[in-house]
Amino acid sequence: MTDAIWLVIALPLAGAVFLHFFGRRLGEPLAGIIGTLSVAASFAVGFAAALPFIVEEGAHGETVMLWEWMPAIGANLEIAWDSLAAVMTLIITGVGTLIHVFSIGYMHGDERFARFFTYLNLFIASMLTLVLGGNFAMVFMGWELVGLCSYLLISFWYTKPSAAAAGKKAFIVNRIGDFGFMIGLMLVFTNFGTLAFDGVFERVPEILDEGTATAIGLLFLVGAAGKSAQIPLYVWLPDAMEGPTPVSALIHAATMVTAGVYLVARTAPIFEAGPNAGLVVAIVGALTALWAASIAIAQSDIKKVLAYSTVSQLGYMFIAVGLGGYIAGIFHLMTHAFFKALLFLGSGSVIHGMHDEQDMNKMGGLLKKMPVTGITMGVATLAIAGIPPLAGFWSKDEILGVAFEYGGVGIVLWVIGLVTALITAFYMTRQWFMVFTGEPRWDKGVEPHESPRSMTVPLVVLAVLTVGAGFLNTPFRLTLEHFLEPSFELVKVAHPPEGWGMFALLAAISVGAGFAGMAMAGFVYSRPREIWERFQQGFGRLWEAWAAAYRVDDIYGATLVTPGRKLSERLAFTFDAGGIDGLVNGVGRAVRSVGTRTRVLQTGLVRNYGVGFVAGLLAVVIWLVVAGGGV
Amino acid sequence: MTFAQVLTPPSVGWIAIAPEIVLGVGAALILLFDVQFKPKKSQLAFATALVLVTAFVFTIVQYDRVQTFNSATTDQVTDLVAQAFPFNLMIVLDSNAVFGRFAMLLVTGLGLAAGWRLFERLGARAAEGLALVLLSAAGFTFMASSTHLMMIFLGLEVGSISLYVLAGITREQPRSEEAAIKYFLLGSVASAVFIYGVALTYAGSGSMNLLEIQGIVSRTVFTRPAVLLIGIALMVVGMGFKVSAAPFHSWAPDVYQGAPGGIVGYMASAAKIGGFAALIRILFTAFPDFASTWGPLVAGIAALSMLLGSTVALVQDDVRRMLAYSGVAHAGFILTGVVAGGAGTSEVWFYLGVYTVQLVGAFGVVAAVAGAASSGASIDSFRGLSKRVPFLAATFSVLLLGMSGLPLTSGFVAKFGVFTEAWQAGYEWLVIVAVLASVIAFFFYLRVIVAMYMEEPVDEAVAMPGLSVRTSLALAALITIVIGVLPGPLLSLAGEASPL
Amino acid sequence: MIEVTAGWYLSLAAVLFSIGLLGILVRRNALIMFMCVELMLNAVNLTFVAAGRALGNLEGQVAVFFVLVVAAAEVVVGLAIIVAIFRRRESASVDELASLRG
Amino acid sequence: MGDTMLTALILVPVVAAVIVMLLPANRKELALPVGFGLSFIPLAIAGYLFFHFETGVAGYQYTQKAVWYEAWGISWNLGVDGISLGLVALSVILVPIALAASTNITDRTKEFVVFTLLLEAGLIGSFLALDLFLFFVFFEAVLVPMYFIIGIWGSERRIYAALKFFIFTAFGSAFLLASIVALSVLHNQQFGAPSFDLRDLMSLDLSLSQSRWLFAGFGIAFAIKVPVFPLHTWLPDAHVQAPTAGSVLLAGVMLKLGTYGLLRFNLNLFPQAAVDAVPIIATLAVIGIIYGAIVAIVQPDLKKLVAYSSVSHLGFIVLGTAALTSAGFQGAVIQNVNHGLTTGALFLLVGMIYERRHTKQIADFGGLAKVMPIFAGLFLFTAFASIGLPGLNGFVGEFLVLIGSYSSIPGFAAVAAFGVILAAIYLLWAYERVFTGVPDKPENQKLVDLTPREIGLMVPLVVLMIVLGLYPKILLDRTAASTEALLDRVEQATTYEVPEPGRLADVFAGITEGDE
Repeated sequence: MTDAIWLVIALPLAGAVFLHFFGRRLGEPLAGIIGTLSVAASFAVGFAAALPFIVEEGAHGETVMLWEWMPAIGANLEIAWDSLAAVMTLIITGVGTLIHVFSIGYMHGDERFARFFTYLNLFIASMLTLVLGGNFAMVFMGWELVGLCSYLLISFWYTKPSAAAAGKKAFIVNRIGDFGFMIGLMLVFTNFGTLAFDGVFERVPEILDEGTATAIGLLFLVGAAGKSAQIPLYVWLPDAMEGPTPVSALIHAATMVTAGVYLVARTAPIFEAGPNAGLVVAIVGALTALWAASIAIAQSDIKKVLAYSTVSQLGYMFIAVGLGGYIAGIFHLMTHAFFKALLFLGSGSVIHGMHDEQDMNKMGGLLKKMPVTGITMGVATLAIAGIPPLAGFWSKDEILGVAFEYGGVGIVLWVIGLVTALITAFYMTRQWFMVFTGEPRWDKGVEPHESPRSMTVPLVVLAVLTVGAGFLNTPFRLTLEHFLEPSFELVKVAHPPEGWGMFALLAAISVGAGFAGMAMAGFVYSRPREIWERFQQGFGRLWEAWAAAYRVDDIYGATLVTPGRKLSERLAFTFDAGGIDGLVNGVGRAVRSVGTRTRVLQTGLVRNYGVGFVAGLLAVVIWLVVAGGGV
Repeated sequence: MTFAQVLTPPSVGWIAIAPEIVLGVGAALILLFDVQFKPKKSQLAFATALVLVTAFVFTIVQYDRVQTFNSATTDQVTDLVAQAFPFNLMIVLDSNAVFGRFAMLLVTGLGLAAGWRLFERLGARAAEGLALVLLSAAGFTFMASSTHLMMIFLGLEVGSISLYVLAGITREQPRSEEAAIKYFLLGSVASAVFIYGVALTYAGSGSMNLLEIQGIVSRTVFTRPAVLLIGIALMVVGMGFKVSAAPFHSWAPDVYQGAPGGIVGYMASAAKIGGFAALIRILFTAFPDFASTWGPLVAGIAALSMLLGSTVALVQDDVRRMLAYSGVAHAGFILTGVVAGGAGTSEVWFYLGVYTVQLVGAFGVVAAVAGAASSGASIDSFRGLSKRVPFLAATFSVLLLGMSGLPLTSGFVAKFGVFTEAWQAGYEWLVIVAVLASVIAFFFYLRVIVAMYMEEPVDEAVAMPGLSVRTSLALAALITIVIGVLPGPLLSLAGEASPL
Repeated sequence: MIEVTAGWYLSLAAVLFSIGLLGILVRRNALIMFMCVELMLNAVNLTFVAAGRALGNLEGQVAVFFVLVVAAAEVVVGLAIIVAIFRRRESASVDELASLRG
Repeated sequence: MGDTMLTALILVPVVAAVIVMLLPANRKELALPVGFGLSFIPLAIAGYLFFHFETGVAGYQYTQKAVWYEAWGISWNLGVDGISLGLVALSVILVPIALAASTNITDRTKEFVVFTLLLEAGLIGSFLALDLFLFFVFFEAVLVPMYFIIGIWGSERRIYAALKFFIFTAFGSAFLLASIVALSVLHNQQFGAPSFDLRDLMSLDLSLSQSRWLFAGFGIAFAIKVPVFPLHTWLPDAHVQAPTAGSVLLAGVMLKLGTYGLLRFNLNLFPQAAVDAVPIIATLAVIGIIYGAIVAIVQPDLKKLVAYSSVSHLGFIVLGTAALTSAGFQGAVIQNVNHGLTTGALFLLVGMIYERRHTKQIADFGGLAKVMPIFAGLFLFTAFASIGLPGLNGFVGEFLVLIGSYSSIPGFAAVAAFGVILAAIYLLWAYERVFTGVPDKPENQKLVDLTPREIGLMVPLVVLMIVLGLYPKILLDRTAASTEALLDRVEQATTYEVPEPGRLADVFAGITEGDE
């Protein structure tokens, strides 16, 4: 089956190409169905190919060469198929399939319906390229291609200037990250002489000294921070919500944004050689987690809340992989993919039902109108709040455990994690109550209604996963752990502290934090509006700061964008056009002026000519006589 | 000795000067013919052509002779010398002379054909004009084949005086008159300077025969060669004037602009050929031992000519004036080859050949556009020529690009040749100056092309010129390109043209 | 008394020549300028004969004849042109002939 | 057959030009189709060359040498190797497209076609010439047709632009000429006969100062052609004023004369000087990359924007040349082709919109994606190819250059990589302003989308962008041997040693296994 692994990428790609040329003619819903099927098929193939890893513990991966790309740098189109890749593949194609299905309903009536699925399929293919790539160059290819897809999908409704701008912003900010990533790759190449994984990872210990390893790790972090929206490059993600909600769910929650986490996990050996880099990763993650969570508190746009919560959850994953808890990180990546996708799709369903209303202040009391959405989102909320036995609890707890076990700085990170957990529980609960309970605050003419099957079914499925996925890797039975181990045999994977007592203690604390947050939010937001509005005013300036996301965008604008524009204008219009080109034309003018000056000598008067003639004559005579030693 | 013996003419190598004889006699006959029969213009043209062709045939015969000389074995040499240097070593029959004649006759033919409209306009004086052209041609080729300073002087004067007259031959044109008087006054001064130089050289070296001088110079060690050096200097100045090298160029723009359009091309070319022929004969044949002395001087003149010519040409609004200044620049380029000494002879001759052809052709176009009898040719009258008379625009472009030394034209090969020689001779700086000057030169050549192709036409109508003009222009352009693509034959022809 | 060597003649010739050249520069009348040219040519002749005498060969003396002839030819043409101009302008001043310049 | 093929490749366009010239004057509408049709012959020949080209062979292939003028040692001396092959292919591909894109040229169509074909001949000739004299002839001769193309069929300030283009380049060629003369003289002094054969001249023994001066002489000529900062200011003017076909060929092929010259002549003839000059070249290259990109950002004119982007992209090629590593060279060579395709396509697209709106000002557009979806799609695609999106051609070249140069000159490579961000900024911002939003301007609302002909023009380019992006092997296999040989040359002639990963044993391994 592994030989046919290329199908995993080929199928969605084929779907994309096919839909690109014939999608319009197929129209609704056929285009959507084809798109969905291609992804589903890819999932099937992936699953079949993953079986070996499942049946026999510790089965090793292998690399399948497709064709030569840039042999000079050991970068060919090849697929590295191991358990890690398998997990990622299944997450991507699995969640992807559900979101495709959801989109059939959600994008109903959009004039570019088929085009939407083209892009979605293209994205799946690109994302798979990223996670299946057998060398850095191919990973980078997927890395960039998902960026492209995200650009295309964010600005899918390009007639909306804000959407177009958001897409551009996302791509450019990502590029800034890629800049770091690229230099990291250069370092890898200069040290290893190749970019192929199997040429690099085994030889890390013998080749890389700690300094270089740290450097590479930090450069990769820059790239990861770009894709996974970490400080300071997270600013694009909230804007990315301009895209259709399924996009937010698939790309900006479940899959693409986790690429950074995947990268760190994939390049674990390098981070192991340069542990400080890992630590920085973890710290960045922790700060991001707290920072984004605090912003999420005060958002009133239903999707913005989820966006910042995504940023914050990615922070968690960074803590994990940074501290060496790769499996914990991947585990949270997976669970998060489920419940965050669920939340986004839910919000999509709400927005859909509310006629594209996104402001939570204009919602409320929707539970009766859209029960399925309400309940499933409730489940997801509990999960992200870390309430056992839901998936979120297990994965988040494992991460916190890893942090705690790390000790030293780890403890600090653990505390931050806890606080974040509390805040998370708070704002998610707040959101749920604001949306689904209390008295309706809808605009006139808004007729909320439950979404069609195609949308609710995925919700339910995801809800089930949200409930169940956690049991894939409980301290009682570490299925995922064993499944992934072969992919990490080169490194020492960090784990939560041993022993049930320790586990129980930590779990109790985190769950406590979770409940506390939920209780607070529930206490405030289950009551009439003016109450919680007064509560919010209680925070004063702080709340405003949160609501305004700390004005980071304005700061960037003032410190980077505007000066950059200025510089560019200076160079273009003053220096280039005026300075350099002026100089060039100046030379031309100079030559001309010499001509005009000289021509004055040509007076037209014979005797002046005579003078010139005689002068020249004397000069010649003197020169010759002197030069010839005549006197 | 008996009376009969006295009457028998001396046995000298008439063949060595046969073309000149033909030209001279031809000129006289044409005048006679004109007075006697009042022939039609076409008949005059035919007669002239006949003269030129005859001269050309004799030149070919000479070429054949020269081949035998060059391929002569040592034991034959002694009796061949008499043929090679007839008239008691005053005339030489060598490849230089032959090449010079070829070039001159070609230029004359092209020039007359291109400017034929002028002779139609001249009415009764047409024959005079033609005779003068033939005479001057004879004079200048005579310069090219003399090894005796006095002979060179004679040739120079025969040529120059005819040109003075030609410059003013259209009496009704005041500017043509001005050109004539300026040319005459300055020209005669230059001649005087030249002949004074001859006199001093004679005084300094004791001979006027270049070969003897060379012998003397190489034998004697001059303690104070001032007289001789001044002599050389004055001769260089005189020739520098003829070839319009700076700073002795001031007459050229006025004359080229004022003289009748139909003939100015010929005037310019002929003077250059004669001047350079004499110059390299004097410098290379008589004074190779002073090369280190006159080399830098010539280089200086060359550099000055190239820079001054190009820069001033840049700001001209009259195409003929522009061509005159570009002529100054070209004199500089050719002198770049002269500094290389004997080695550069062939390159210099090659350059002379291709450049004079381009020059004649270019002035032919100017004449066709701005009038063959008129003076001056404002650049505006060339606006949009490509739309009005594409043929003229095309040929002119080819010729101009040829002069600018663009590859695939003869001009490039010529420039390349002289540059290589100069570099070889160690005048790198001169070559740098030269290439930069030729960049400046692109400016004004392109300016004309811009006017012809890229600007809107002016409404003054330009007639499609007659057949003779068309052929000669086409021929000039064709030569420019063919020699540019296949320089081999002409290069090797010029290659033989190294002086003895 | 001093013996008059060829050097004296050459020097004299040089002086004459220079005077002629100077004349060209300072005079405006075409005729006079032309006469200056003649003067220069005569200086040349003097040089020739002196040199020829000193060198003891005839070339120099012969040369003089050629120069004379050429000078005569120049006179013919020169006068013709000058006369033509005089006819039109009622003056032989070359300063009025400056329409061609630049 | 083999040895006359290159000659044919050069002469066929000339003959074609003559044929077009001889077309009856009253049937000017014939000129374009005939010229277009004839331009497929060189394409076919080059295609044959390309696919029968022996991979893994370092030397020149299909060589032909005929004495031109013995005494000067000049000869009609042609040959193609991995470094020139791609460029030849590029030229023959772009010319038919450029012609087909010129249906809007109604004034003096015949002359236009003739000039274009002559230009093609000149370009191919300069890529194939192994005799410096011959090279210079072509190098200089291409100026004339391009000069006329810009000057006659250009827009408002065409004359200024044409003159500037010509004089600027001629200025550079002046030094090139002097240097070539010097080389032949040196050869004459050292071997008793002048020669312009590149391979002969490589055996000259030059003093360091000599080789430095000559390097500078060659360098300035090529630097102007590339163009390298600060000698670039002719480029924007030329591009903005030139007609579409002119811009396509100018950016697509002509600029490559510079980068090609650096690789072929400067490195081969003056290795030591080249090695010493690396810091200078690399600095200028990096400045070009960053500077060009920054200046491109705020250009109000689409064509000018693309022109400056060329300055930036060609900087990468120069950087790859200065890298003196396998990857760097390969990147430079392949980027030559890639840039030709992408930038050519961009100029075509700009030309198409210009034909419709008669403006190139970004401010005059907006929301075009709504009215011209296909156009928008193609533009975006090309833009991403030019930004260097992996999977498309632009990436392969730039990535190889960056990777390759990092191992020898890391600092420069790191800075250069920054240009990748800027590229995204200027192109995507331009795209945003031109295509997104709602088409509010009335004249934009009634724009018609691309015609089948116009789409047809783009298809080959788009296909090539994808193919070269995913399967650059077809090109890399053919270049690898030559670039390696060039590297050998530099290493043997100098004290320079290629840093460890910069020199790859498995390059040839890769090829040979590719041949099976």
